[in-house]
Amino acid sequence: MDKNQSTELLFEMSHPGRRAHLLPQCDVPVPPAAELLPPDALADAPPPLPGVSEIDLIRHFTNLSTRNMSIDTNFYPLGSCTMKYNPKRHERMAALPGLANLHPLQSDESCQGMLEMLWDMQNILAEIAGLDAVSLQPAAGAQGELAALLVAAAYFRHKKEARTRVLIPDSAHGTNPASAALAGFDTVSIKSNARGLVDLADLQSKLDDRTAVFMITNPNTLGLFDDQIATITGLLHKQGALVYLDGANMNAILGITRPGDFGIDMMHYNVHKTFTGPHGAGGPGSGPIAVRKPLIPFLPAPLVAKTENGFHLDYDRPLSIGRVRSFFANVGILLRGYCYIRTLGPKGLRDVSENAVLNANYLLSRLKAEFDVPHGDRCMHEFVASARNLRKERKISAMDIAKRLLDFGYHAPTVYFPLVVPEALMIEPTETESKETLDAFADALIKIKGEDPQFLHDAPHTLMLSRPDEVKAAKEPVLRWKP
Amino acid sequence: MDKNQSTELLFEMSHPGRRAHLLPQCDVPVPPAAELLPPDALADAPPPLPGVSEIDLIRHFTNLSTRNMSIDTNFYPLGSCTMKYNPKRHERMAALPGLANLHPLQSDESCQGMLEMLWDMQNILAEIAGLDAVSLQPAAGAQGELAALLVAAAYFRHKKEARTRVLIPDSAHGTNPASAALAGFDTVSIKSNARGLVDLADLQSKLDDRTAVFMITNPNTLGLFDDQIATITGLLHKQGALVYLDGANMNAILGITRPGDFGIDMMHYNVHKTFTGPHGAGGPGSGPIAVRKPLIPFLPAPLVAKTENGFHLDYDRPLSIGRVRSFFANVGILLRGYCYIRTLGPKGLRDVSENAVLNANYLLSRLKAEFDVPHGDRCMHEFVASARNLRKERKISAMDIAKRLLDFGYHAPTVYFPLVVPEALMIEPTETESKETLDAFADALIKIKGEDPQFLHDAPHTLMLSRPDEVKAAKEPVLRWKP
Amino acid sequence: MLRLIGVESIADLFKNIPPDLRLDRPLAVPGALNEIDLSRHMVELAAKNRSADDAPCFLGGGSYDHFIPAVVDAIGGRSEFYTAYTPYQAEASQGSLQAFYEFQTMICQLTGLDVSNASLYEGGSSVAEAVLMAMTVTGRTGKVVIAESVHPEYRKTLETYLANLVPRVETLPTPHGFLDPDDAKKAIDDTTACVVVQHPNFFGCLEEVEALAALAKAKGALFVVSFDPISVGILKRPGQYGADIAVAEGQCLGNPMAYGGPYLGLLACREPFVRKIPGRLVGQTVDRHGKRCWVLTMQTREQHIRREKATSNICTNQGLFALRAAVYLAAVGPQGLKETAELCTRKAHYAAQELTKLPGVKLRFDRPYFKEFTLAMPKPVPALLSRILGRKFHAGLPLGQWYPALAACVSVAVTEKRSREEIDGLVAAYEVELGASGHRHDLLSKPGERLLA
Amino acid sequence: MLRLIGVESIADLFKNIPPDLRLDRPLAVPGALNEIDLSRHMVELAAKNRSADDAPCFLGGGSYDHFIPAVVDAIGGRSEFYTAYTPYQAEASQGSLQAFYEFQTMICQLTGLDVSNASLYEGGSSVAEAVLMAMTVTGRTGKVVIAESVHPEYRKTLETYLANLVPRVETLPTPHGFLDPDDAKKAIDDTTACVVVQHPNFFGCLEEVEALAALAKAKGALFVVSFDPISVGILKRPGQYGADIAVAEGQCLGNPMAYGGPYLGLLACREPFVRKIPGRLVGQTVDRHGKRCWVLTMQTREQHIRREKATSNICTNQGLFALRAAVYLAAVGPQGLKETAELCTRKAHYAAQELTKLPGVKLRFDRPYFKEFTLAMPKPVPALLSRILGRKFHAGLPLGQWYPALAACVSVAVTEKRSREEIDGLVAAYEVELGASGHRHDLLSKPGERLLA
Ligand SMILES: Cc1ncc(COP(=O)(O)O)c(C=O)c1O
Ligand SMILES: Cc1ncc(COP(=O)(O)O)c(C=O)c1O
Repeated sequence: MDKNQSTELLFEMSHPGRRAHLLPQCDVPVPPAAELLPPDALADAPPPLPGVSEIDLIRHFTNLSTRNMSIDTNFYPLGSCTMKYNPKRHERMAALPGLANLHPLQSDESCQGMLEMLWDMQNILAEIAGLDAVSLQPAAGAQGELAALLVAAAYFRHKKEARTRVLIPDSAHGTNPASAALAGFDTVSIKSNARGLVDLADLQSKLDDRTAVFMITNPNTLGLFDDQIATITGLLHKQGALVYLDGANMNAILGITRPGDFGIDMMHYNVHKTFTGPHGAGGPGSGPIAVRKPLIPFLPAPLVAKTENGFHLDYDRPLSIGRVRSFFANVGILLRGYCYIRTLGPKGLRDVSENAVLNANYLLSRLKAEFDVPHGDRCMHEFVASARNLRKERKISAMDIAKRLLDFGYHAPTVYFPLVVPEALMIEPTETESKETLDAFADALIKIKGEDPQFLHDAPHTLMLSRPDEVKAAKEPVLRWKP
Repeated sequence: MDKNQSTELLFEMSHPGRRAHLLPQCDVPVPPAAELLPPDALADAPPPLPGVSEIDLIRHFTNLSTRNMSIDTNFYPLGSCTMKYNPKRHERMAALPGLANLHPLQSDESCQGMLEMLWDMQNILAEIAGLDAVSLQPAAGAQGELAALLVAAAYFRHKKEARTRVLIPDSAHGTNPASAALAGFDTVSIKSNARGLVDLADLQSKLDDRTAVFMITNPNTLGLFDDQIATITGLLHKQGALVYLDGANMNAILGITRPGDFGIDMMHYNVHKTFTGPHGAGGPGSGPIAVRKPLIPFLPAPLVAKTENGFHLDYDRPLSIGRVRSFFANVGILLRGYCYIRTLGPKGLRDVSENAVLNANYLLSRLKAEFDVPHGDRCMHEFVASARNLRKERKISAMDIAKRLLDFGYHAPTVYFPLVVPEALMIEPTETESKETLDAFADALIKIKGEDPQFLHDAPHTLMLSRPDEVKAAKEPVLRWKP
Repeated sequence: MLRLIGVESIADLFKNIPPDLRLDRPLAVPGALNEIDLSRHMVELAAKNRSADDAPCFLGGGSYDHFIPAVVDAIGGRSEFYTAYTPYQAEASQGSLQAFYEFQTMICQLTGLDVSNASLYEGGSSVAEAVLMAMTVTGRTGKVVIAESVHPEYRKTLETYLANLVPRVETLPTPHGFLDPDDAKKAIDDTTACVVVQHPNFFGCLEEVEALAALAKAKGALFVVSFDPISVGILKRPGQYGADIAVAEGQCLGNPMAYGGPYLGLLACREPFVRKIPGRLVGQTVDRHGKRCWVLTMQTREQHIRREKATSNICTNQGLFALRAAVYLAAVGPQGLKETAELCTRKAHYAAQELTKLPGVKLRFDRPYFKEFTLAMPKPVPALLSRILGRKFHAGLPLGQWYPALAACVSVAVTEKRSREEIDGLVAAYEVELGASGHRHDLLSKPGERLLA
Repeated sequence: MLRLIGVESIADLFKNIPPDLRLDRPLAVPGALNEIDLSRHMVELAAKNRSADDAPCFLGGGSYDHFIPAVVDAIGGRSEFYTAYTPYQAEASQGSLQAFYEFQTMICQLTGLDVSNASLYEGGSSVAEAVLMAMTVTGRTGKVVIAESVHPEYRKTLETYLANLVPRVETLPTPHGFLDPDDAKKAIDDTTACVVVQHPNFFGCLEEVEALAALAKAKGALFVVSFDPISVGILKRPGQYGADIAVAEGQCLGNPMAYGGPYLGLLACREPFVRKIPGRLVGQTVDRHGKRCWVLTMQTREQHIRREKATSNICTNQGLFALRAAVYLAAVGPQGLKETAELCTRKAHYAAQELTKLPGVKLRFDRPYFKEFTLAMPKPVPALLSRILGRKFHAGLPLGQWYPALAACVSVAVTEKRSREEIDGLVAAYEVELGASGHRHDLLSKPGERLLA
């Protein structure tokens, strides 16, 4: 009902003196701040923020919100992102003052309930991983990767082994090489084979005693479980290297197989994916890491520990890498993950993965006759279709299809990732969608495939805008409003 | 972003067995209910409610919500309804468990804070009215009218006066005559004069010792303050009758003039209008009544009373009319009204009315050259324009204009009310709107006036539907979904 | 702005108000509070109350501490719903209209009746509206027969509504906790517009609804039932046992207790009475393109058209709470409603079973009951309850305020939200405060002490 | 569904997972809880904490109990925002994109710098990202100079991030509560990538930012400042005193303390460094009809394009909290931010003034301070604070955990939310627990006692 669809900015509607929030009068008998602080530290005037009334503020942002697609309004099959439904009860629990209004540095004695929850979460995530200990600290998956790689570096340094390389499949997410570089490693790319899995020959050819870590995503970004995993981890371990799991795809294997059981030494979780932290239009996330016993001493500090006196934050970790952020963790997201796991229990967690895989396979089956799916006709929780033939034959690109889907009220799949599939359309339906939704989505895709190419190039047709000029945005960057 | 705009009903998406809420297992050692209750009282099966999953439930209602206009998304100048902004802090306060989770029959000792707030509210509303006591009980304006008229009836019965008639101006809201009839009175309509005010001659001709109450709306539904009010109340009082104020328009006179001071004996408030109870797509409201001293014994019970032992509910009111509903009142709305009044204070309340009247007059001034405004070129908080000339000259009706406004992202004004103005467009901007909003709205109205009549008959053009067939709806009523 | 208007000052805009009628001082209301201070003030007020979160609530009598699923708050908190007005402009209100249509349908499903309106204020005035409707439908103005086991405040409301109208209200005593059909039979006559009962009734007991329906029908009176929407998860629906009009308090359907309101009045009836129904009705139709949509309909019944001849004076109703109820009902579904009713029944029976093991504590009525029951106590009731409150239990309602004959009685309600631990705690608190020596003391916190300081 | 897929059972879908790698038992995690029991469990956990609602919070150190206006929660609670992903598809994400563009603009306004990204994780890693950026911008890998008065956890984070990279972190002592420019001058050399200070610093004290900026500039090093977003309501903005990169913890801008996260990292810099900035950037452009709109831009800096050569590894950032900060800043506006800063300053100074009247309590540093200050205590600190917590005050942070030399010191923070009454209560609690005889005891509740039982 946002019929204006005006793109007026807060700054353009600002009027000096308008405001949406009033503050109390000063109730303490001390002089004004100008007399308490040195004049040269003071600004002449406060920052030139916009001035808007409360109604205009609310209307502005409420109307903006309706210009988003979101899980709560649309099917959102964004591959690799696990856009499952985020239960409302989690939001209610996270807002409890006894959880939301805790200071991060308050004494352990005054937050035993919080520490209990976090301690449980450490243990639960270790159990699901099949690994020995968990640090909840990292703020997102990428920071989990960094933290774990720093742990690996510290581990090898402690063992006095000079290992400088991290091997990464070419199908991996961009954060993997970026994190490896940040952790001070050289990255080496490993090819995918025809099945979309790790090319063992390539791996073996690049594996040597300089190898610190092999980072694998399993199921991988093509939605395939790499059945060579035992061989792979065996190879790495024989070389004295560690195997890291990018856990972004844990949604496919909860309670079915555990990374620790298939040879993984360290991994991160994306709690905001697998365990329903709402994605918040780009975060917050939470990226705990789980590791095998020998790596525990190097984990970031603090961990939550339990003694007969209750729970406490354990900072006494002399070999720890330190910390990758201030304060304990993205507790608000962990809390939602905790609620989720507690709601599901052992069977429920397994059901999640079974249904995620079922849904993905169902959609794949509905589409595979119509679309090119390079890597087989079975998948785990997601699959990657390709528009390469459509592109060749009818000049229809993955982007065209993605944009046109918006007209049908569906968010687009992930496109052009993984890089190993040309014109990739990476589709992850998640377990929370119904068969009817999947069918309607498949119908839409099939219909789109038959549409006029020019019509598709111009899509979307029914949204408030169509095909923003991204080149212009990047070449002549306008990154802020100016008066 | 609700691109589907599907009108699928919950029932149509229902699947047996799907559900959005799980309940605990029974944790008490007693047999199943079927063994505890007589078989003939039990149903074979529960009601055939729809079965939907949580994600589908949330998506359904979230998408539905975006098909409404609302204060938070649109300017909503619905005359007589006082669609002002509802501050978000009120929602937060109303949700405090210590206020929201109180049982209505819990002991007075266990809800002293609540009683204190309600006691304050009684006093504050009495002060704003310039009257002596307040009952917070009525659930909305109409119920306030009924309660007050029952008070009047009891009062006259007590005085052993047989008064059977209630006089009501023809410009009055429909609830006035409906409430009078329900209270057992005969209603007599009083004409409006050329100025849109009470026709004194007509009033005098109908006023006699059968008159119990004269119900006046002041400012009236034309947005005019009846400057004859002292004369009117004098006339009524001389006849021994009471004067009732329909307080729907209190937003115009807060702290400027008080009903009690201009001769009113009893009145209702619409807390959901004047004091920002969110309208909830049709309620809840709250319609407290204020009365003069002689009427106090007859007020509904209980009232909140204060003694040195604290606050209590006073049921000991032998002459009371009884009650018009169960439990104390629509406390949740009163609470928001209380927050509002406490936020504003004496000056702020007066500012509300000044700005409401300023905004209405500004809009009137912007429009009066373009639209026919039968009753003068000044108004209080609202004014009534008429499309009668447009209708005559170009066959453009008030409804056409109303519908076309929706295309501009504005909710329509109230149309075809008050009945005394043909093709009425009743416009109430409220004090919370900015000059820019008023200007843009005026521009839209002026633009619409010049548009092609057929185009207007077909409006709206950009919403998900246009001109529902109301005749069909009433003639062949379909009031529920059926399998 | 003033310039365009053509006045010098805002005061000029008020010149129509005679100067001697103007207020020449500021209103005597408290000074303005900013948001921080307002929040502090409200938190302080809230802290002076003992809510159901502070002390498990076993109070009933028409308002119940049922669980509210988070989805209900999530949807009820969508501001497009809660800051809209009554859906007068259908094109700009399809969200509310469709939701109310779904609400109406679910209320029909719940009652087993044909038509539901889009809400009334609450349970008490809904009884009055139903009676007024029965009078119009039957054309009878002799009397209205109502059981004393109907909620006392609903009866009081009915009496107040009818105070200046013709029919007499005849209240039939229910000394055994329910309306004896034989007593009803004597009372119902050819001038009786309707017979009103509550089922389960104010004492939690079941009424002889089928027999009463037959008696009403036999005399051409309508049978009006005030029912508990949760109860029909397991109990027969009003339409199944012959109710002509069913009304209810809908608070239990996802709405907070909120010290008594806003709540939600439900009213459903048989098809032939549809044009006499009070309140808003949403109907399905098509727009000019033939697209299915919804509108407010049959408005000629209503006050804004029919004025003094309207079926009711109601205007603002309880839209937001009807929406919440719709979300609640769709969230629990048939199975969830059944389980909720089942849990209430069993937990109530467990509580009654345990409480009546205490010396001197007896079930007052020998009748089947649903989620609340009436106990006779061996000690003065108000003081007893107040002491148990000190142990952090809202332990029951003292019935003497409404029924002098039941001055020694307490009504106890148990919802699905109460755990066995809480029930056992309640029993222990009664035990201690009744001075019975028992083994349950260790379940208790000391009076006045928080579980967690 | 299985039929269409062409398998017999769900198990068949997992046949790619070698059987010996499968888990042959249920996960050892607690059993499933329904919503009622989950709610009870979480409420019980919450009750085992003493939150800032239970005891006025005078803790600071990078997380503050500032007031969160209700409008922030209202907008942050719009599920179209919080259940959307990163705005990859611009057409379906204009809500977030425009909001982030507004956020970026307001962060520029707040910092007085040219460019802001769309958020980083939190304050600590933002310092690290700024340093990494400074290294790229300057091409220097010799060392990074940082003041010891920077938040100890931010310094630890920086050290962790740089552990395997070339530059050395040189930490300059701040024995007098601030970085002496003379000391800085000695440390900064031609290999120094940047100088990092916090202003106001971890002790609440102001740094000599202008002098330090000049010193950095003189050596071609960048000047990186971690600032307090509230403080710039009255203090000069980083751009005004010569910062090249400003970072901050944005929790104070409308986000709950939440035991440490999620929070919000802010990062703004001067125009020439824009292509080295880490994280998301939203830029304005036009669509194919020429309509103004917004997109994620300059993505070639980012990991998903540039992989190991990206400016940062960040992917998921803190979108929802950037939105909340934008709403907060727009709600308070320039005047509100100024008043907030003013109130913090005055209340902190009042608290310091009153606390230092207690025998043996002294301000540890003779430096101007903003909203927190460091006190030297005459009694062992941790035990003292624990006893005052018993009187329901989060009374301050013990500094010994980070600065052994300050083992006798407490850091006290005061926000605009703290009333004079609360401050006086805190002073009284200190007075009693320090064993000083005074007149303030009547302001206190007894230890362990609730203000309202
Ligand atoms: C496969 C994969 N790995 C890593 C990440 C990075 O996780 P985060 O965004 O939480 O930093 C993502 C998320 O986008 C991903 O899909
Ligand atoms: C003038 C007038 N009087 C009375 C009423 C009835 O008030 P309520 O809707 O609260 O019952 C209204 C509201 O529509 C009104 O505008």
